[in-house]
Amino acid sequence: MTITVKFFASLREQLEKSEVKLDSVNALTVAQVWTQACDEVPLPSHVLMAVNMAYVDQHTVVQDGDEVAFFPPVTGG
Amino acid sequence: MTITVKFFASLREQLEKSEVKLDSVNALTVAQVWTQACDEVPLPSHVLMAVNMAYVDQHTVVQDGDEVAFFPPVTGG
Amino acid sequence: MPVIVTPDPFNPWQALADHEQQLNQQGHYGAVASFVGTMRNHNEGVGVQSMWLEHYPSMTEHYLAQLAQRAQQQWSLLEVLIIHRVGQIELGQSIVLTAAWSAHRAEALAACQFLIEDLKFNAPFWKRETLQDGQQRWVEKNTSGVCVPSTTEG
Amino acid sequence: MPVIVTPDPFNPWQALADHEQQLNQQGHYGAVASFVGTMRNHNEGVGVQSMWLEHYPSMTEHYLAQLAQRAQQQWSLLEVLIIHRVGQIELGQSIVLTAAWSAHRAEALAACQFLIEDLKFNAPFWKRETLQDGQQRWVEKNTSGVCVPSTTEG
Repeated sequence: MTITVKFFASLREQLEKSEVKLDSVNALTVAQVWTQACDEVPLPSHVLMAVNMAYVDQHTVVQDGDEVAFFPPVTGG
Repeated sequence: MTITVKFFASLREQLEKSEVKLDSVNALTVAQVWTQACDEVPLPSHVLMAVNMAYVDQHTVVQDGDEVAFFPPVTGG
Repeated sequence: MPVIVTPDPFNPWQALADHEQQLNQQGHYGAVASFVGTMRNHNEGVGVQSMWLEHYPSMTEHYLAQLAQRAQQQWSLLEVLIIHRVGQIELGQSIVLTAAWSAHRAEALAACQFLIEDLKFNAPFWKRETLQDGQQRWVEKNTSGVCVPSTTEG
Repeated sequence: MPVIVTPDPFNPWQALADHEQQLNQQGHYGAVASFVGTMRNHNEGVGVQSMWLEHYPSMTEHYLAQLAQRAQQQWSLLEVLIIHRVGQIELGQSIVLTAAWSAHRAEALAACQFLIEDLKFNAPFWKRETLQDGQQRWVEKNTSGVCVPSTTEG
């Protein structure tokens, strides 16, 4: 299955990547998507997560074709 | 001493007067100003009172030259 | 801290735009909260066609000026603006505008709400409505602006 | 219930005036509460010269549309408007506008505050400031908009 992984803002700059395409034969949680996309960097506690543009937590299981996003606390408005 | 008494809105219409000039030789409270200006009509409980354009209660004593106003609950905005 | 009581119709958005331009403090404030009250075609379940707004000349302006000062004392504000119509008011016309400018949003929001809430209960204005059948009635009192979300009512 | 995310500067008062004219519901609403967030020349004690606003295209719009719907479900509103800038923002420019139209003031005030507060903590936008010395920094988090009157602090 194929997962698109996106990073935004300071997280994008720290990781030096904005998007990763993952191929996996196993079912993955969002936390496992992070680990696989970020080469074993631990998931920071304050990071927010979304699957297909809706907020989720790290235990959510992703599906083939899903877009998973990681980003720092939001600061709009 | 001379006191100007003003009435506003529904109170002005009910009493059929907008302004009364009182002459008095005695010191008067606001409640007494009402009684004298309104020919013994009892002071309605919801009426608001001001002396020289500042809110007061009925026990406030008025001075020569004061402007005393009576009006119903306000409904602006 | 301008306070304007006027018999002339006013456009609240134009007034805000003009006032902000006059203020010329761009960059100093980060938040503007405003409230506009407008003449509705209904009140307490009855159709309304127009309204007469009576006030107490001098006391009204004096009260509003003090109100603006109290807001400035209570919160850190760059500016306060209050505009209120008097006289004959037609459907859809603006009745009142309250606005507050501040560095951060908490102050502007709290001050704007304070201004309209206090004004509603203390500033000497009185509304006389002309109903759709031509009858006239004085509005008896204002209701609270503290919100009960509609979802908790049902 | 328009939700607009735009890289172009916007005038919030013009946007409100235009939107109200389009809405064409004069007489149906009696209250409009609005909040405007503006680019300040200082933040957390440091001079700021400009700002870059990043967002998550599609998710941001989707989130704001849902937010507007939630406000409509919670309160009785005639209309909601949300405008948010993205990209390069200069001093004094408007960043965000939230507004709510309702029959009575309680709903408009509560909804407007809900919209800006929720947006600040949940809508995917991120600010990167360029300070007066040219350095850049990401804003780390938003602070609460719930007000502590300054008179109780001293």
